[in-house]
Amino acid sequence: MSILEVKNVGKRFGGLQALGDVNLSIAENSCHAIIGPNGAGKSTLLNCLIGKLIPDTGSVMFDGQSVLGRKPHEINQMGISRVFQTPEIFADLSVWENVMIPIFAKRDGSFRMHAFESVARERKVVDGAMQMLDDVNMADKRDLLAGSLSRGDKRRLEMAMCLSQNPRLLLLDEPTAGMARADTNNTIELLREIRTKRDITMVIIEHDMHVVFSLADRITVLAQGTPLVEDTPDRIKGHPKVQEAYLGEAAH
Amino acid sequence: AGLAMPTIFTGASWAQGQGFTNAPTGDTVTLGFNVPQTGPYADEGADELRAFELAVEHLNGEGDGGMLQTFSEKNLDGTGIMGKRVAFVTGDTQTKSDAARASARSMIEKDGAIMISGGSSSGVAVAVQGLCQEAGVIFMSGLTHSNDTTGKDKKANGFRHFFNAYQSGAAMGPVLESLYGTDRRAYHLTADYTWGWTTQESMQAVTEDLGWETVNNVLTPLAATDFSSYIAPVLNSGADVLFLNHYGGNMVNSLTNAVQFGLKEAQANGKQFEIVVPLYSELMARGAGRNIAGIPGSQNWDWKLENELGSRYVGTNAFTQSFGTKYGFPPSQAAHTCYVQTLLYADAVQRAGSFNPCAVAEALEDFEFDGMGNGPTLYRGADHQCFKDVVVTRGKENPENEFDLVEIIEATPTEQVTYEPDHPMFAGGALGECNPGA
Amino acid sequence: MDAILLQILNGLDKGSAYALIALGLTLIFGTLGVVNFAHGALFMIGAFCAVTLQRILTLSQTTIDETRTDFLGNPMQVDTPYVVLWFGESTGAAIVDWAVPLAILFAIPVMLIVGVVMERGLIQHFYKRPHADQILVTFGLAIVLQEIIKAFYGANPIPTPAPQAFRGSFDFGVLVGFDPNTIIYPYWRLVYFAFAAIIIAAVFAFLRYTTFGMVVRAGMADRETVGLLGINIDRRFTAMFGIAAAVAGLAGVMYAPINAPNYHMGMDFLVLSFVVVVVGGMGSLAGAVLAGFLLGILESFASMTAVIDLIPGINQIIIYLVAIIVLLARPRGLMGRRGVMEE
Amino acid sequence: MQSFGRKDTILLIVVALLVLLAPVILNPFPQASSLAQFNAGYPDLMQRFVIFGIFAIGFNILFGLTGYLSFGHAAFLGAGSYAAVWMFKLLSMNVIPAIVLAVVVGGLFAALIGYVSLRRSGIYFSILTLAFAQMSFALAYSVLTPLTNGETGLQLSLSDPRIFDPAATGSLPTTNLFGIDMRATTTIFAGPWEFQLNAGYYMSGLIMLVAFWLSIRIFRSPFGMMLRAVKSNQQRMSYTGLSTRPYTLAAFVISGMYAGLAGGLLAAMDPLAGAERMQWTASGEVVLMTILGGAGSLIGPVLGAGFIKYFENIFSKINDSVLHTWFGALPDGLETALVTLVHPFVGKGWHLTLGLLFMLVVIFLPGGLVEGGRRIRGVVGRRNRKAGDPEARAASKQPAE
Amino acid sequence: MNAPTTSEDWNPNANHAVTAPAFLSVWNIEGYYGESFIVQDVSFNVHEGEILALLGRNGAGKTSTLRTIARVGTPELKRGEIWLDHQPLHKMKSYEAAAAGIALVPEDRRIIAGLTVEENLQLAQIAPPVGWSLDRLYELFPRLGERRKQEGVTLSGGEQQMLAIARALARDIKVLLLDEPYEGLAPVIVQEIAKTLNLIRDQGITTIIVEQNAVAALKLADRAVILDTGSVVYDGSAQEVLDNEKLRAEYLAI
Ligand SMILES: Nc1ncnc2c1ncn2[C@@H]1O[C@H](COP(=O)(O)OP(=O)(O)OP(=O)(O)O)[C@@H](O)[C@H]1O
Ligand SMILES: Nc1ncnc2c1ncn2[C@@H]1O[C@H](COP(=O)(O)OP(=O)(O)OP(=O)(O)O)[C@@H](O)[C@H]1O
Ligand SMILES: [Mg+2]
Ligand SMILES: [Mg+2]
Repeated sequence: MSILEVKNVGKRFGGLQALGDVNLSIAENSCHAIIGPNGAGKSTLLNCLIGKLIPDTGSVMFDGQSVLGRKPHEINQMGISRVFQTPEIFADLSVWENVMIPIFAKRDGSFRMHAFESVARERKVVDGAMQMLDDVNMADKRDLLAGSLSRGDKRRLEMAMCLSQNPRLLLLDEPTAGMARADTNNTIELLREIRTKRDITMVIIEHDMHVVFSLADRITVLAQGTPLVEDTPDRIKGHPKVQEAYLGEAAH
Repeated sequence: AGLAMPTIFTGASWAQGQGFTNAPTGDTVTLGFNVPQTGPYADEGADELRAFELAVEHLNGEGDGGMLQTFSEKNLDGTGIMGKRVAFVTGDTQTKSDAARASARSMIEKDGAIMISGGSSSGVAVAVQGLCQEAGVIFMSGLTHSNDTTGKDKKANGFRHFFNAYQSGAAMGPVLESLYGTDRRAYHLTADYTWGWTTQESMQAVTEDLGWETVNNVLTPLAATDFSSYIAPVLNSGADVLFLNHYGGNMVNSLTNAVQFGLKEAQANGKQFEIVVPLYSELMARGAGRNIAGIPGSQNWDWKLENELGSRYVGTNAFTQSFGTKYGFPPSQAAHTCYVQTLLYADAVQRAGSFNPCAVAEALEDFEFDGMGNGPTLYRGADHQCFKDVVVTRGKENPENEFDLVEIIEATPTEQVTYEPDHPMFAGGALGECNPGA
Repeated sequence: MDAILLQILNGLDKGSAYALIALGLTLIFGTLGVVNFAHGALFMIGAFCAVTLQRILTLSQTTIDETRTDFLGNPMQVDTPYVVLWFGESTGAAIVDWAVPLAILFAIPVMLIVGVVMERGLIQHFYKRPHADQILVTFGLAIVLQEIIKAFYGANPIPTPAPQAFRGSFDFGVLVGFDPNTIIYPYWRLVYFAFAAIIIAAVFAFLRYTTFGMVVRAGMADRETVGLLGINIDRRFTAMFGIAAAVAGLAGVMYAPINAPNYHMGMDFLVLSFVVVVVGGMGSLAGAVLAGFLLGILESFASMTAVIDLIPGINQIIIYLVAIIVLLARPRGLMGRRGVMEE
Repeated sequence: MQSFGRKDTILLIVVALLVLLAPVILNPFPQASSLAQFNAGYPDLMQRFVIFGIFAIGFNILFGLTGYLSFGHAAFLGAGSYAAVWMFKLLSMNVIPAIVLAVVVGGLFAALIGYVSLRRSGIYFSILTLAFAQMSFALAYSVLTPLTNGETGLQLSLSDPRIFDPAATGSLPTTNLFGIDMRATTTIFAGPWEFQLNAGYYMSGLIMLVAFWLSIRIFRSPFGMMLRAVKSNQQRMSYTGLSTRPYTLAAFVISGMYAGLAGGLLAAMDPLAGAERMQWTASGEVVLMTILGGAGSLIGPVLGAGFIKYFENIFSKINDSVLHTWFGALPDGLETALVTLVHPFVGKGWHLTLGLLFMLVVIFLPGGLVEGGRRIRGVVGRRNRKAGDPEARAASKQPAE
Repeated sequence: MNAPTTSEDWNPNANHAVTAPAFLSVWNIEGYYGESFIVQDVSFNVHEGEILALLGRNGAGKTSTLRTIARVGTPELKRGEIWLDHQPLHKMKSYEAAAAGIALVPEDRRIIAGLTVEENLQLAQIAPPVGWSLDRLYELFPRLGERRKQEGVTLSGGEQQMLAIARALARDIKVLLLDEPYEGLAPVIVQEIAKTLNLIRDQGITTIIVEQNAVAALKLADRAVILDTGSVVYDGSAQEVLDNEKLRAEYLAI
C-alpha cells in the first residue's frame, strides 16, 4: 500500500527542466532514499511535495488525497513534515520554544486564539518538548537562542521539531550534513528507533552513503530531473551506472 | 507651613472656591498665551507672543504704555489688572486642535490661567474656545478668520476681535468692482476644509452680486504643495479672475505657482487677467515675495493705517512705535489682534470689578470702544464678534524693505461689513450661557 | 483632449520632481537598506543651499539715507549688495538673479559633505541595527536639522525666484496646433524636467556602467561576505550616501523656485517619497523613477474638475489609493527585488 | 519561564503603585518653587500618560511581537475618538457606551485594514497601512466633514440629541461614569505641595492596568509565542502547519482595539475628536514611543509614551521669562548667558530637545529606555557583586553550552 | 585547559613581531560572542603549503576559530595574535585580511542574494589581488559555467558549495580556510574537490580545512588540530590521528 504517489511530476525554471517526468511510489512505513548528483532535482522534488513549489505537470497524492494546490500549512496538517537542507528554525526563540511550537500546531491546528492561557501551564506540551530534546541530546541547550547554535546543533534541533509532530510522512533533506560522526550515528539510531516505535514513512535525501545504506529500504537515483533507477540498497550499491555517475570510489 | 496638615479640596478640577475657575488668590493673575510655536505658523505665533509680552508689560506699567494712552477707556493705569500684577504662561498649539487643547488644559489645570488667548488658525480657535467654555475661563481668540468661530461654533466664553470671511467678502466687493468692473468671470481654488469653504462662499456671494460670473470652484487638498495641475487649466477656462482661497503655506505656494504660469501677465476675454487673495497676512506676503505685487486682499489691520488714512485709526502709531522700538520691525495684524485682545480683557475685568468670566463676558458684550487702531469698534453681544472697518490692501509693486510689502487701498467702513447675527452663513450655533466653571 | 494633454504634461513635471526626490531616497533606503527619515531634511537642506547662496550674494553694505525715514521715524537704512557695489548695477543684479542655478555648484560640495558626515558620524553604526532603531535615529536627526534651519531662517517660506530669463511660461499648445493659452507651461518647470532627466540618467549610468552598484547591492545583502572578498564596503556605503545626499540636495535646489522653501518642506515630502520608493519596489531605481512619474501623472488627472465631480475627494487620496492598488496587485511594487526589506 | 510568573506579578504591582501615586510622584516640586515648571502631576497630562500608554502597549503587541511595523495605527485611535464623541452626542455623556463603541469601532476598522494590508509584509505592509491612514485623515478633514466636522474637529453642542440624558440647558454637559464627573478633582494641599487627584485619571489608569495585565497575558501565552515565531521565521511556521495570516490579523485587530480604546478614553477625558489624530505624524508618534521605550518589552512602550508626552507638554511651556526666574539669582552676565544657552532647547525649541534625545537614546541605549533601566540595575548589581569577582570570571569562562 | 604546545618550532616567549615562526601563526586567541567566551586560548601554527585539518565535535568552536582568523566581526577577538607571513592579521579588518591573502569559504556558503553566479564570481575579483580567471573556474566546475546567468541563491545545495569554493579561488590567496567544504556534495564531487585541493596545495597555497568527514580530511591533511569546547586538545600529524584509535574515539567519536 503506497502512501505517497508521485505521478509525472515536472518542473521548469526558465530554460532549465529541473524535474523531467518523475514517478515515484512510496510504500507506507518504508524508508525511501533519494540520491543523485548535485542539482539533480532532489530538493526541488521535496519542495513540490510540501507546497513550496507547484509543479508544472503531474500529480502528487498523499494517502489518497491530492497535495497540489494546498497551502504549506494545510499539507503539514495532513501529516507531512520536512527537514530542510539549510536549517529552517525560529532563530530568535529559545530552543525549547522551537520544539513547543510544532507540538502546539499539531494539537491545535493551524490557528487557535489561545491568547490568555499561559504557556507554562501547558504541561503536556512542555513535557513533550523536553522529552523530544532529550531524545536528540539537546536538553542542556534548551534555553539558548536557537540562532546562536552551531550548525550541527541547528540541524538536530530542526529534526526534533519535525519529529515532535509525529508526522506520518517525514521528509529529510540531508539531515546529517555537517553533523559530527557521533551525532550522525545517534541520528541514525534515533530514526531507526522511531521507525520501530511508530508508523512513519520517511523520504530521505543524503549524500552520506553510510546514512543511506543504514536506513533506506529502497533507493531512487535521480539524475537530471528524472529517476534513473529504483531498487534495494544492495543492488544500487552494485549498479555500475550509479557508481560511475554518483558514488565514485566511495562505494568501494 | 511645611508641617501643616494637608488640606483637601474637592470639586471640578479647575474650579476652586470663589465660584469660578482659577480665581486669582495671590497678588498676581495668570494669563495663558497659546500660540503656534512649531509647525508652519511658528513665525506668526512668535509675532503673537511678542505682542502678548508687550501687552503684559504695558499692563504692568512698564514700557511706554502703547495703546493704553489712546484707548478710549481709561481704567487701566499700569498697576496690573485690579491691582494684581499680570503674569503669563505660554504654550504651543502646534496648529493642531488636540495639542492646542492639551496646552490650554495644562495652563488651566497646572498654572491656574484665568484667560486663554492666541491661536493662528480657525480649527484651533474653535477647539480651544470649546474647551474654555467647558472649563469656565474666557477665551480671547487670536487670528481666526472662519465664519464658524463666531457663527455655528460660537461660545459664550469666547470673543473674537479679528474679522471674518464674510467681512472680507463684504469689504472687497466694492473694491473689486472699482478695480475690475462688473463684467468678470471668476475661477476659485479653495482649500478643502471649512475655512476654505466659508471664504469661497463669501467671495462668490459678493462677486455674483456685482454681476460677476463664477466659472468654477475647485477644491484643493490640504496636503498639496504643488498647485500646478490646478493652475494650469485656469487660463483656458474662460475665466479672467482667479481667487485663491488659501491660507499660509498653501497660499504662498498656489500664488507662486500661478505667477509661474504667467497668469499675472496673461490676457483673457480681452482683459488683463487678475488674481485675488481674500485673506492677507504680512507673513504670507513675505513668503510670496515679488509674486504678491498688485494682488488685492483684505486685512484686519495694518501698521500704516494711521499714517495713511488719518486719526480715525488712532492707536496704530502708538502700538507700532512701542512694538517697533522693542523688536525692530513693525507688528503684523496677528500681533495687533493679540495685543488688543489682552488689553480688552484687562479692561473688561477692571470695569466688571471681577475676574469672574461671566462678569467679564457681560462687560465685553455690546462694548463700544475706540483708539485701538481700528477706529470705533463694537463687540457685539449676540455673537461676540467685533465690528469695525476692514482694510483692503494690495501687494506693493516696489517694496522698500521686507516689512513694507502691502499698500492700503481703502478701509471699508463698518456699516458695509456688518451683518445680522442670524445671517445664514453664521447660523446653526448658539452662544449658550456663560460658564464660570464652578 | 487638450485638457488631457495638459495634465499629462503637468504630471510629467510633477513626476520628475517625485522621481528625483525618490531617487535619492531609494539609493539610501532601497539600496543601502537604511530607513532614512532624514531624507526629507536633506532635500530641505538642498533648497536652503539656494536660499543661503541668495543671502550670500545679497550681503549688503548698510548706509544711512538721511533724506528718508523708516516706519519709526528714524533715518532710513539703505542696503546695497556688495556684488552690486563691486560689479556694477547690471552685472551685480544679474549675479543675484542667477542665484538658484549657481546654487547647484554650491550645493554639490555642501551636500556631499553633509551626506558623508551623516553616514560616518551616525548612520554607519546603524546598518546592523533594526529598522526601528534607524527610524528613531534618523527621525531625531531630521528634527534636529529642521530646527537648526528654523533657528536661522524662521518658519516662514522664503521666496527664492528663478532667474528672470526663466520666469513666465511657454505656450506649448500653439506649437502643436491648439489655440493659444490652452497648454502653457512655465519655463522653469521645463528646466526642472530636463535637469531631473540628466540627474536620473547620470545616476543610472554610474550604477550601471561601473561595478559600484553591484558591490553596494551585494554589500547590502551580506556585508560580511563582501568583506571576506577583500572589499572595503564601508567606504562604498559612505560614497553612496554622499551621492544620495547630493541627489536629494540638488532636487531641493531646483525645487526652490517652484515653491518657496520653508523649514518643514522636508517632512511634507517625506511620506510621499517613501510611498514612491515602495510603490516602485524596493531596491529598484527604475521602479522609483517609474512610480514617481506614474503618481505624478495620476495626481494631475485626479485634479481635473471632471474627475473630482465624478468622485468627490479623489484628489485628496489619489496617491494613497494608487499605492494600495499597486501594492496589492504586485507584491513587490512595480519592479521590486526579492528579499529587500520584506520582513 | 514563560508563565505569568512572580516577576510579572511584581511588575504589575509596581506599575499599579506608580499609577496610584502618580499625582504625588509627578509633582515633586512645591507649587511656588521655580522648578514647579517641571511638575507633571496635573490631570490632563497624567491622563495623556496613561492613555498614550495604552495606545503604545497595544501597538507593541503587534510590532513588538510580530515585527509588523504599522504606520497607520493613528487611524484606529482617531476612529475610536470619533465613535466616542458620537456616542456623547447621540446617547449619553456616560463614558461606558462611548468607550465600548470606541473599542468596537477600532477593532472593526483594524480588521478591515489589516485584512488587506497583511497580504504584504515588511516595508510593503508599512506603506499599505500608512496609505490607509492617510486616506482616512484626508477624507476626515474634507469630504467626510458632515461626520467628522473636518478641520475644527467633532465637538459637543447644545443641540445634540443625547437621548438618554436630560436636555442640556445653557452649559455643555460633562462626561461622567454613572454620575462621577470625569473632571472631578480632589486637590490635596500638603504644605507648599499641591496634589490633584482626578476621577478621569484614575479611571483611565485603572483601564491601563487592565490593558497592561492583558498584554502580559498575551506575551506569556502560546498565542504570544506564535506571534514571536511569525517575526522569527514565517516560512518555518507554515511548514510547521501554522497559518500565519490569522495570527497576524488577530494581533493587528487586538492592537487596533487598544488604539480604539485609547481614542475613546481621550474623548472621554476631553470630548473632542480631530482629524489630526489620524495623520501619519500621529501614527509615527506611537512608533517612536514604542521604539524609544523598547519594542518588545512589556513596560517600555509606556515609558516611551510618558517620555514624549512629557517633553511635548512641559518643555514647550518653558519660555524666556521662566528662564529668567530660574537664573534670576545669578549675576546678570551669567544669567543672560545661561538663558541664551538654554533658550534654543525649550519653548519653541522643544522639538530640538526631543530630536536630540531620540538620537541620544537610540545611540547609547539600543533597546530603548528599558535598556537604560536594566543598565542602572546592572551597575548597582555589579557593585554589590564585586566581592565574588574571580568566581564570576571563572563562570564566564565556561563555554556557552 | 591550555593548549599542548606540540608545535616544535615555536617559542611563546620570543618577540612575535620580529620572529614570526610559521607561515600562519595563531597565538592564544580568545574570541567572544557578546558575553559568551567561545574561542578559548587557541594556538597553532601552519606552514606554507601545508594542509591543516581542524577537527572537533559540533559546537567545538571550529567555525568560530576560522572566522576569527578571517577577521569577520563576530566572534570578537579580545586577546591574542594572528600572524600571516609577518603581517599582523589580528590588527586587520576582514577586507584587509582578504587583501593580505586570506580566503574563507564559510560553512553556510554565503552566496550573495540578488546576484547571478557570474556576478558572485566577478565580485570576488573587484578588489585586488585577483586569482584564477572565470574561464578557468568554469573549467574546474563546469556546472557553474552552465548556470552562470542563474541567480546564485537558487542553485542546488551542492552547486552553491562549488560556487563558494570557486569564489575563493577567484582571488589570489595565500591561505584558504574551508569550513565543511564537502557538506552536501555528492561523493563524486567530493573526490573532485579533494583533487582540486591537492592541486591548490601544489601551487603553494596553505589550507585549513574544517570537516565533519574527518577521515576524508585527515587523508588530505598533513597535520591536524583538534578542538574541544573552544580549546586545542591535540596538535600533531594527521596520520597519527588516523592511526591512533584512542585519540579518534575520544575527540572525534570515530
Ligand atoms: N528557483 C530556481 N530558479 C532556477 N533554477 C533553480 C531554482 N531552484 C533550483 N534550480 C535549479 O534546479 C536544479 C535542481 O535543484 P535542486 O535543489 O533540486 O537539486 P538537488 O538535487 O537538491 O541538489 P543538491 O544535492 O546539490 O542539493 C539545480 O540545477 C538548480 O540550480
Ligand atoms: N552568534 C553566536 N552567538 C552566541 N554563541 C554562538 C554564536 N555562534 C556560535 N556560538 C556558539 O559557539 C560555540 C561554537 O560554535 P561554532 O559554530 O564555532 O562550532 P563548530 O565547531 O563550527 O560546530 P559545527 O560543527 O556544529 O559547525 C557553540 O557552542 C555555539 O553555540
Ligand atoms: Mg538539495
Ligand atoms: Mg561550524
